Amino acid sequence: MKFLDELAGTSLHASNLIKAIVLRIMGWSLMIDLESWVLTYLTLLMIPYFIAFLLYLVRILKGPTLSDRVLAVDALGYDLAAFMTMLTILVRSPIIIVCSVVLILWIFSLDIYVAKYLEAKELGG
Amino acid sequence: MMDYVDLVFLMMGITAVISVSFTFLAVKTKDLMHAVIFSSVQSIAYALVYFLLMAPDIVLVYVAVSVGIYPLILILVVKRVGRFEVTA
Amino acid sequence: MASLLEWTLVLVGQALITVGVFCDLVASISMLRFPNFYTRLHAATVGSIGGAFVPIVGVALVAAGSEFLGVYRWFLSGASLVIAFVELLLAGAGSHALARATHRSRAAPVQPVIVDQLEEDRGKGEV
Amino acid sequence: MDIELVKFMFILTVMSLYLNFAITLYGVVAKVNLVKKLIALTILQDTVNVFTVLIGYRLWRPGLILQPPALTDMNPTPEIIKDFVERSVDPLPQAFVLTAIVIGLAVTLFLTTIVLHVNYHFKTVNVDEIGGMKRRYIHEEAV
Amino acid sequence: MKRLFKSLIPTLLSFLIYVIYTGSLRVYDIVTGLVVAAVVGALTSSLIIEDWRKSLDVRRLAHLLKFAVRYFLIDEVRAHMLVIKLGLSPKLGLRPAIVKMPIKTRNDYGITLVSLSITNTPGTVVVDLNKEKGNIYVHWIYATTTVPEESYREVSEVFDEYALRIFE
Amino acid sequence: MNDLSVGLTTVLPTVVAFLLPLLTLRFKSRALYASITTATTLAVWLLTLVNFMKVFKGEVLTYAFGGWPPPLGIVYVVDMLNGVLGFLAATLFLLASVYTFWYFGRIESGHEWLSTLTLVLLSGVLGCLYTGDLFNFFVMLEVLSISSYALVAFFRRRKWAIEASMAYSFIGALATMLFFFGVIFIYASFGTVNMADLITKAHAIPELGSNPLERWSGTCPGSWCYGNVFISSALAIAFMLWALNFEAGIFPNNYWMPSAYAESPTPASALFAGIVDKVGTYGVLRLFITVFTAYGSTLMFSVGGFPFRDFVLIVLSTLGLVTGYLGALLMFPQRNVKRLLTYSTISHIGIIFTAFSAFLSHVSPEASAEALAGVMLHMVTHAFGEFLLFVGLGTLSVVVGSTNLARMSGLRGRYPLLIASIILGFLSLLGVIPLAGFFSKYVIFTALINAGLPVHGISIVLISGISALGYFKVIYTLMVSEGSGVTPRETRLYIPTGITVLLAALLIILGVLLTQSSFINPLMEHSRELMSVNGLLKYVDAVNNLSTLLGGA
Amino acid sequence: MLRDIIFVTLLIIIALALSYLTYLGGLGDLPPQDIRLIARSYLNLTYNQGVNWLWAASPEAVTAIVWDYRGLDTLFETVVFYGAILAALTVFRGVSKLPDRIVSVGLSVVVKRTMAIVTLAILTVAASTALHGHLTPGGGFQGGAIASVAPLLLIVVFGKQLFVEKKVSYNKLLTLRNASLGLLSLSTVALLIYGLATNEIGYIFQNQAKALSTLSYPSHMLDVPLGGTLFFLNVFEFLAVTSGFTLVFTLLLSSEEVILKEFEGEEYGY
Repeated sequence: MKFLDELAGTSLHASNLIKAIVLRIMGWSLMIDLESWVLTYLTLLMIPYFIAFLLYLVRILKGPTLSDRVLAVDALGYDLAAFMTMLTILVRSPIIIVCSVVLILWIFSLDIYVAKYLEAKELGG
Repeated sequence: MMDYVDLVFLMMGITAVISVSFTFLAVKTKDLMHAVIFSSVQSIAYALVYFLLMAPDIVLVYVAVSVGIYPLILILVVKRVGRFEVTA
Repeated sequence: MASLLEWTLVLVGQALITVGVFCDLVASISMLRFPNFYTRLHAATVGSIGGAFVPIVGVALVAAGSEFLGVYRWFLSGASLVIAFVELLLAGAGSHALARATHRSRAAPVQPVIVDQLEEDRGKGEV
Repeated sequence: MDIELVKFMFILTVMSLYLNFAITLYGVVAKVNLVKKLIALTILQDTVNVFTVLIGYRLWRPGLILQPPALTDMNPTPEIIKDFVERSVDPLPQAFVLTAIVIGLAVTLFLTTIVLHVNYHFKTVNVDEIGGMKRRYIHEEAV
Repeated sequence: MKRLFKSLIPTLLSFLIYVIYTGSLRVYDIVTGLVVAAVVGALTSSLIIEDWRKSLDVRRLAHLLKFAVRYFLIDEVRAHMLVIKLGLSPKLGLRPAIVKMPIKTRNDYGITLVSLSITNTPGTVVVDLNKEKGNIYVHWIYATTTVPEESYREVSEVFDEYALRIFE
Repeated sequence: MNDLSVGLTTVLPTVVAFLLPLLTLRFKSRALYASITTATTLAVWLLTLVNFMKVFKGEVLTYAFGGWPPPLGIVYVVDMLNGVLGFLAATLFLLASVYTFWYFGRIESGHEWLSTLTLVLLSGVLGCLYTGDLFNFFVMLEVLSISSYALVAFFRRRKWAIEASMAYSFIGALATMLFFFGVIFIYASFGTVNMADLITKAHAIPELGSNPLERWSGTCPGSWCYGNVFISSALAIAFMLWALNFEAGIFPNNYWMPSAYAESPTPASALFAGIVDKVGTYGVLRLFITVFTAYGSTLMFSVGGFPFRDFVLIVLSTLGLVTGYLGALLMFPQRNVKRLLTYSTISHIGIIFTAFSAFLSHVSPEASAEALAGVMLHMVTHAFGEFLLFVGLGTLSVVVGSTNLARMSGLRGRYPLLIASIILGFLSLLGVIPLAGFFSKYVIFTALINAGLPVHGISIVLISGISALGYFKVIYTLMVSEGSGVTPRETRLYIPTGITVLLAALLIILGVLLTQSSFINPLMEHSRELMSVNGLLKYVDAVNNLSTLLGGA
Repeated sequence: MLRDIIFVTLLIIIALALSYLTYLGGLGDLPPQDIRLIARSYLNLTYNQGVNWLWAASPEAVTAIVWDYRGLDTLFETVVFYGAILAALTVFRGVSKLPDRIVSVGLSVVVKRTMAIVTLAILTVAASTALHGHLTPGGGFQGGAIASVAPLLLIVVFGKQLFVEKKVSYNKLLTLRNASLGLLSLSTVALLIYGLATNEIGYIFQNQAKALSTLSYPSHMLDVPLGGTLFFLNVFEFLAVTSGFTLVFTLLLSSEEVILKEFEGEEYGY
């Protein structure tokens, strides 16, 4: 409300308006702590992510074929890598991001191995 | 309000329980290819536990070894040995 | 104190992460609901692009804007971008390889399907 | 933070690892298929390793953010080092596990070659069948 | 000389990845990055580059960038909406089909770009392809048509045109 | 203080093993590989000789790697127990690599791999013996195991060799993993893996008092260190003993030994029987006489009024008895000489484990010391005897083209020296009077009688008596039986004969020396010290001094 | 079946016993309230310039422990890995010399092209992991394990023929692996040899100057801490692990036909 009052007080010139809005947003940003905002938001987002993992696990358990399982492991792995990047911010240790790099690089290999197993006579062929 | 410390421990516990079920399946399944897949899911669960335990050095090796190399050598063996476990 | 630019980065990043979480949930639900392997491939694509690529880019933005993470936040941000790039290439290639191998070895039923022109062409010896 | 929940979850983790240990020990000892034994052995190694790292963990306290055992400051003052020591997890089990994982990998690589060779020679990987053949062979040798 | 030109793009790409991944610009990082990039570029150049003249063409790069922007903002969003709608609708109204599509590009990288673009958009996955005849077989979750030419226009024409511009 | 001769023993063969395959790309000469191996083992032998001389004078040698004060870094500690065994190991490896000069001509391929694997095995064995750090012991045990698995599978076209390696390696991998599990319990509860540090934390002896190691790893008051030390030491000892018993080949875990030893190449099987199975025995000895002693260690907590350590020792010695009888009984029906020799090894390891019953807490220190002396002596004499027999009979197997005993008859006229030394070796293992084998068994026997354990003492005599049947079968075949019509492929066996004759002479000389009190008394003195609190203090003090020295201001 | 039941009951007893003993306090508090004192010592010393006769000059404590404080463990861990590859070479000897007449088809062209680009990314990331091992999590083995994904996947995706075409031969790989292992062991004993030559005190595995020894590797390079030997050991380990993996997997993935041919006949020797 106070914000609108301020706006009404000034002449409605475009540059003034923008200036006022920018100043106002900067004022908000001074009021809310960015750290707690980011962390709270991410903490809340962890839960649906974990539910999604459990659903993927159900698909892995149900199968029925090899390809279904590999596909579910694959999707699980990619999402876990994304999850890990978020967790990295959450625990405030940026250097543990390297874990999700390797996860991304290696999860794909399972696809390739199984594809080769199904398709070719020899794994090295 | 849930603290994220609780969340970390909660995830650790749930992941460990999940890993038990996948270990059981990996040991029990007759189809060896499916056992390989189950064991690699179990490895991913352990990788998450390592991550939550703040051991990035280990995750780097562990993921490479047990998600990347173990499936290759196991699939290689299964390819040559035959896919189904035959019980005498 | 956080500047306007940082707030913008964080908010955009969080929006992307939210989209990612939504895509991820949808992907996991579709993964359960879809009838066979080939249709589940599409759910997996939603999971790996919408559910992983988008939030990783979001994390890169959030990290770039979060000063409280220290000097190494640029490492986080940069590594996230590399992950996103690699993931974009690998997810597609992996799905394609798996689909091709499954179709060739008939490891999973193709039904339900309206038409399977690949099977027809393979019968004619064209593939 | 809820200390009861945290303790329960941690002990649940330890118990799950013991259960994994028992299941895989069963797999290594009692399963007749060599590939199954191999899978169980790799999981056993991993279980022991996770257990090791778990030993080096510490309880989070309010206001204390844990960090991996890597200093992020290149010119640390004594205060920074003190803070680092208060916040970091135990690096020694991690170093042990790093060694143990590589050793486990090496052993598994060797076991793979051996299983492949067993398959070339005996055309089976069932230890019961191989044991039967061996008993016959030893009997022939001794007579 | 030819090898140098050939390994130029891989080296640059490698250096870029190294710097982004390291996330800092200390002298140590730049020096090691240059060494690593030179070695990796030399090692992988014969795998990656087929024709170095094409690889050093800036216009192709511009097309690639244009394509990337369009792809993420339009194609991906549209495809995601479709599949999310399908996945969440109470009655699964799927019309799955494996449809043949003739594409114009014959170049390896062109085919790769088209296939990856199709696969990475939810709703369509390339199941198999015939490089000589230029046919790709796409599993389409909601097939509006099964005629090859029409489905080509629906699914892959955009990607194919960009692929022609970038790689041919 | 910081003896380089201790530190170099394991690093030197490792460096050579890294570089040897590079040479194989250029030079295809077998003699070159054999000479490099021999030169390396000779250097290591000289180093261990120096160590042995020093520890015999009563010193405890230490080497801190990287110059780190002990609980932070890894330290090698050599006292009399591992000094003797290290010297023994280097001697046997030297002889084995000399033997390869002859042996390399008799195998088709893989000479370079045999040389390299032998060097890796050497560093594994010496590392296990010399290390003063439990986790390092695990790593070295793996080095030893993996090279042993490879050596067993060396003849890869023979299916029983592959089968033997399979049986060995699967359970071996499990065993070493359990050893690691045990080490983790130690670390979890005591907060250290350094043996000297562990000794001070696990004992409540006032003389140990405060020491410089605690500056780094803290003190342990009472029963609670970082966990309950009684429970964790019991758990750890259970897991670690299983692994060590597997390596030594004690009863429930001895099924892999006959095939593995019989199928591996002759120099490798000689080394296995000579020193590799002693490593497990050494580990058990180290755990029970240095780390968890009877002098108020954490393992002495009582279970139903009975110390837990005694309980474990009784189990071990009972298993040893069973192993001894089993090996002796199964020896007789064997026709394969290598298999027969392996059963002989099993029965002798059983005898050594039987002697562990003399380390019970209520036995007089005098008898315990005597038993320890007997065990050390028996390890040496058995290693020499078994090595001799494996080399001699293995050579004969190569010559006649079979390991079947019946094929080896009628060779006495052709290789008289070789056959004579083989028979001397058998007599020594049996325990015939002028030879060294008799005295070692006699010392163990008297120690067990003095300790008030007549059943165990008499069992040793009985085991020897039963195994005599098997030994005399071989002696009869070699000496008395007429030829089976096999024409041997070779006439001159200079190198194998030289080695066997040298070892036979050593057995006689050692036997003569053991009758001299001037030789036996220092030995008894050393073992008395090892068994006493003094020995413990000496071991800890050596490490403590090193820590003070290197810890700086 | 009876065997199974016996084992299952035995193992349930083991698990219960372990759990009970843990409950009694065999592992201490769960979760532990604090880290052990020796870990505090390590964390305190690893990059503490105030105690420069006991520092490892590396801010990364795990790498410092792995390659400096307990470097001997890691050297012999490398030996175990070397031994495993040696064992594989021993039992596969002869296979590497036979020409592999495998017909390479590989996977589809899309995967091949993608793999070619990803190989570059993988190698770069791996090299960065190894070269920053003393600053951020990572190190020689980690880098090597990441890098070895490239040759493995290349073999699986393109077929073994690729390595023959690119002239990546057995001998070259063996030379690279053993040369880097040789350099690795050389850098561990370099200060000892220097010390012996100049009549000063030097230790095996010495990195920085110690209480009794003034010899030292450089602790900084350019503008970052170097960790003395840690950098060199990481680089050599990286090369050795990558080439070792490539070596053993080219052998393991040889075609069955060739291997079976090598196994014809009985072997003479005792």
